[in-house]
Amino acid sequence: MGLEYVKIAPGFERYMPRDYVDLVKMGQFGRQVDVMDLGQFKELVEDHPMCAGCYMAYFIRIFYASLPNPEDTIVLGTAGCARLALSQAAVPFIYGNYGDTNAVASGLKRALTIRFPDKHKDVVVIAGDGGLMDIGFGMTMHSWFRREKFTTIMVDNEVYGNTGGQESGMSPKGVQLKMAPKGKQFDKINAVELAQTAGCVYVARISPTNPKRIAKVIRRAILAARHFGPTFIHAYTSCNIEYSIPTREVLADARNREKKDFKFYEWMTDEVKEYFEEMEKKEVKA
Amino acid sequence: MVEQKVVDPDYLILEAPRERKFITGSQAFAEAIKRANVDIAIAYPITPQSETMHLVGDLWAQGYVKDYYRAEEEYGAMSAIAGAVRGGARAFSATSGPGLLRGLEAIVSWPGHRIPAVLGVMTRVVNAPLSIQPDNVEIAYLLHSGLIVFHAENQQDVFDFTLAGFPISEKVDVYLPVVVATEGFFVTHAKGYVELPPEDMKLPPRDPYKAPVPPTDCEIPPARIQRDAPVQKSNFMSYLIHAVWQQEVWSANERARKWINHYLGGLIEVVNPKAEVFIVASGCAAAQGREAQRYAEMEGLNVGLVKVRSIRPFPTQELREVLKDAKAIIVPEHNIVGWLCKEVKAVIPNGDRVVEGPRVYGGMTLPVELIMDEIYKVLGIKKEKKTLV
Amino acid sequence: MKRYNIRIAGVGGQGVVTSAHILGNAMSAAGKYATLVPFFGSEKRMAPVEAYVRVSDQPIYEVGEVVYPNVIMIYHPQVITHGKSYTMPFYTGLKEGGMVIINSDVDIIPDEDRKVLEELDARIFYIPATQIARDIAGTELATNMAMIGLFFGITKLVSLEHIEKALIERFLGGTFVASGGTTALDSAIEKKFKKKQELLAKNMEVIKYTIRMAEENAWCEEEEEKIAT
Amino acid sequence: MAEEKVIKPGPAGYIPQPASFLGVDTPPPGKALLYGEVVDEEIAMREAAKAMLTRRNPTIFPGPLVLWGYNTSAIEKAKAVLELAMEIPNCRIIPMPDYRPKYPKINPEAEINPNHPNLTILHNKIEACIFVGVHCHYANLSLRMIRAGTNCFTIALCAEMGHEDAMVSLRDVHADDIRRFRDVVVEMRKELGIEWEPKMPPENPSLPKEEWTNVSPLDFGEYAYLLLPRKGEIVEESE
Amino acid sequence: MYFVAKVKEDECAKYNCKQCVLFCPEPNCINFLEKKSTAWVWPDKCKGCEICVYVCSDLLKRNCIEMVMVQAGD
Repeated sequence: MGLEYVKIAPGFERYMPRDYVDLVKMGQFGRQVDVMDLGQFKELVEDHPMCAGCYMAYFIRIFYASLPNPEDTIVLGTAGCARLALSQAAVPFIYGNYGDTNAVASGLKRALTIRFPDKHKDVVVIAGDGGLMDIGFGMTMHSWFRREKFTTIMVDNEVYGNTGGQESGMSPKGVQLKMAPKGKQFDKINAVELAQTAGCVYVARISPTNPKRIAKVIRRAILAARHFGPTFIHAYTSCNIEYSIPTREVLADARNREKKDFKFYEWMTDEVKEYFEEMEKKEVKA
Repeated sequence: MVEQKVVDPDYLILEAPRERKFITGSQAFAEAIKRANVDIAIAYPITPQSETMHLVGDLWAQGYVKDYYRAEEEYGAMSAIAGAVRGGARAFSATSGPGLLRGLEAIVSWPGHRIPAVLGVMTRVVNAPLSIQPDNVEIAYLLHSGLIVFHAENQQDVFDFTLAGFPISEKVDVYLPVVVATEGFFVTHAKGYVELPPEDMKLPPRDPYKAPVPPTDCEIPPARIQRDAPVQKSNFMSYLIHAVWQQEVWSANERARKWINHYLGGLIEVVNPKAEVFIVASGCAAAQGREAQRYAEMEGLNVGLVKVRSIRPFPTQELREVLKDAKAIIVPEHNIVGWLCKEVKAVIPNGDRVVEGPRVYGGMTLPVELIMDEIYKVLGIKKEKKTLV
Repeated sequence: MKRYNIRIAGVGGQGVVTSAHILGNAMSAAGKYATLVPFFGSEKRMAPVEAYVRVSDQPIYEVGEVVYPNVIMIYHPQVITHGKSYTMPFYTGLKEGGMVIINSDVDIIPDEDRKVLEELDARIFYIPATQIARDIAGTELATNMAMIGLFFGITKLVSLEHIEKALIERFLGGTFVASGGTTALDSAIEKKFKKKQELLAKNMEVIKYTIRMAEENAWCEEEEEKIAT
Repeated sequence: MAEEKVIKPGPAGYIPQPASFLGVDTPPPGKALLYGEVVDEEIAMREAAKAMLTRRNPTIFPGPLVLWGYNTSAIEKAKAVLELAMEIPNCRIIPMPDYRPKYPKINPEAEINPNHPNLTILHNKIEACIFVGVHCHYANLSLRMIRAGTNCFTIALCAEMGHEDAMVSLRDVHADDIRRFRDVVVEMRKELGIEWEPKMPPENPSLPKEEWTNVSPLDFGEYAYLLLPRKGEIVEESE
Repeated sequence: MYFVAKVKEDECAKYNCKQCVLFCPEPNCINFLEKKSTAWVWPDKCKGCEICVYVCSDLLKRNCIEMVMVQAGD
């Protein structure tokens, strides 16, 4: 069905609130938008309560503009900042218990595969470093070991932002945060390497400095998950509050980190590489 | 795999011819799942539940269940059940004791998320020191989150409650998870007679669109679905939202009564309704109570039994009605806290009539003789016993 | 019919749990009622093991271990002599007028205990079950069969064909095969099956022998109506 | 019927007991609920029609299952809802397009939201309303909050088993049943002697007044640019 | 009383660059008008983070966006 459920019933166009009418008439549904055309179409995500200048909010904005099929996509989130924006988008969103995303996504994806064997229903997890690498670590890993066909995106702000700035497993060593009064005692977890080892077929690490590249990575991660297996994106999405970054410098910080420990990194299995090469050839022809 | 045809739930559960088999409680769970048209079952090992989920795994291998896997642990298993059910599938899992508590955060969030699933709980001790014996204290943890909780006395109950659990949980006005609890080992590993409907019949598949909340499958509006809203009083939320949400869960629990009456013949079962002394019990304690009632009858004593099938919703009115003239109410239990006794006392106006116990725990057997002793006591009968303890 | 609440005590490796299943299955085959409960431990060789069976021609509701038995079957003399039992002493909970069947060719009950048993009006049967098993089946593994045979010989609860049906169900039935099977699989099963059939025949021999033993000794119980408490 | 109505218009208080705790259950097939009592559909429909015709600011709250044309039965139902709205004098349609808690706050003239339905009711002084096409869970949440804090007479046209917390609840309602209810409204209107020429309710006030349908989707930026007030710009007609 | 971004449209129209639109964290906040080749800000949606100013002034040295004070209800 997909598109049908985002069509306004005949006669009701004049009774719908403005933003819904805009969404249907000028949104992403049913057509492929280019992320570079942002600002010229109605975005899927609406006003949300995330902080001013939050680059997690920025990443999520680009994420929604990059979806290959928003009308057949389901997003899962968990407790934390990201859900504040995820819950305000015109894409079904599941918000369960803290850290359960990859287990819920496993069940969901399997259910959808049973029910719609001939359709692509994209399942995407967007959760923070705490949800995926601390409390939900086992479930994250096992969804990869089991080769569940969905995408996991870690929006890594290196801190528990939503609960007031506590140390997470992804905080860099030495950083002084709440619950780490003497500075963090151990290294940042190497999530990308874990994902590769655990069986992801496509893995990327990215700092949000280039919307075109973010969009490409997201599309690839979703398409690879459709056909081959689990995919993982590790995105740096700074917390300007807890790390005291002036909002004006948030992008500068992202660029700076990209030069250091968040260098763009993309890895995929040969099978996936072949698939994308095929696809790109076809696109060029078309 | 036997070719199965879909039949009406009422026919399968209430009318279809039945054949008697001598099977274990675990097999009874599996026989129910075989006829329940389950899409996905998710398992994690724990004694004494494992055997049930082995058998359900075999059902998957044979094609009766469409998907099955061994999860990473119970929290993951129960979360995945929530995911599968949101996606529109019919799901089953089972667990025991410590595993139940590990999965509890996920399980107690099912009612609020409106997840209609069936969960088998084979009780065992949950407190330290570790043990695997049947003690049903863990049911107490399930009573206050909106789940529908049935307590099966024997293998027949296990089969009936589990099979009926699916249509009850999926009724639009209910849409809550159903827990079918029973004592581990005493029921799961013991054999009993079970009347089974034919295996070439199954329930209709789940219709996720006949629901009080939309399934998350991108086939039905709204696109901006917020089934799991983090609703709390805030600047863009009513202070009442969380309160009415909780009310809705418990209202749904109330609405389940009529369906339990329909499919299970009532929230309680009464033996000898005109009795002077009643044994009120659930699960295996009801089996012991049934035996005690029979012994008492043979001895010419006027003793009755009330078996509580459904702990949630609780048969408040039913108990008040049956027990209104009872001289004494004996509540035998397989746990130390006496959760059923507390429930009974809460609905019986004069709490003095309620005898707390006998109780056994830590995996001990509850001998019928112990209940008989209480019966003699409340009737003022003195017995000389030659039995040795 | 009388209700028999049976406690079987033996040691790991004697087939205590197996015989409980066969007792139950035989009753079921005869259209009567039985429930059985093994003691839930990890049974290791020569460690104490218990199993409990309730049999009757009336429905049985009770579950759990038999705390107050009217039949106690001792599969191994060490249960008494070494105290290898979870319920000590071995006659704990025995009801008045019950019976004790002991696998031993000599009297092993201490005088003090005998007095208690006499007070309880208990019938005591000795049977060299292991010896019988070895003589007839060629393996002491059939000890449990000798014990079951004697019990059914005394009680006359079921007929031989019911016992045979129970043995078949226990040893040959209920194997799960995932998907049809290939020829190779079939022949493997066949081989296994043949061996099992031989085992079955030998077990039946042992059972027949001990049933006869009960008859010859006039141990058989009279059928009587008795309140089963 | 008991003298005291079990489920009557509120405000019922700070946190009233839900109807099901008071012993009200969903009606059996073929029946309806009126003030928490099981009655014939006809009786319930007449009472509902009377409320919509006589109470202040009657409003229909269509939910996602009516607003979105995802299948033929939804489209048919939507049509029937509009036909019904036309027959109720001065009726308004305020939609509930989805269930998310909406940030930062809804426009109470433009929509209703299950997380704070009372805002819409109170702002527009709605004293009679119809819920239709809302998933039961969210309808129940809304109906309870409305009964708690407002004096609105609630009517639920439910496609499933009905709602105990509405003053009138019909069950198994589909397009034809809505039309049946419309006929009852018309009949009742005549009985009450109310003159009314059927006409469409006014459109959603949040929509721009301009004719926007001929704007190309690709022109969204341009279109919004023309319509949105910018800093320093004076807008004559505001919402 | 708070700051929001405001595009100097005449300045902006010289470049046709759109970079501020692409780096704003808020959806539908800075939009682009192709006809005039200029970005423009929807003030209701602007949270005043100044990332667009950083992009335009610090990175691109174009200085087409300034922060302006608005009154609540403006």
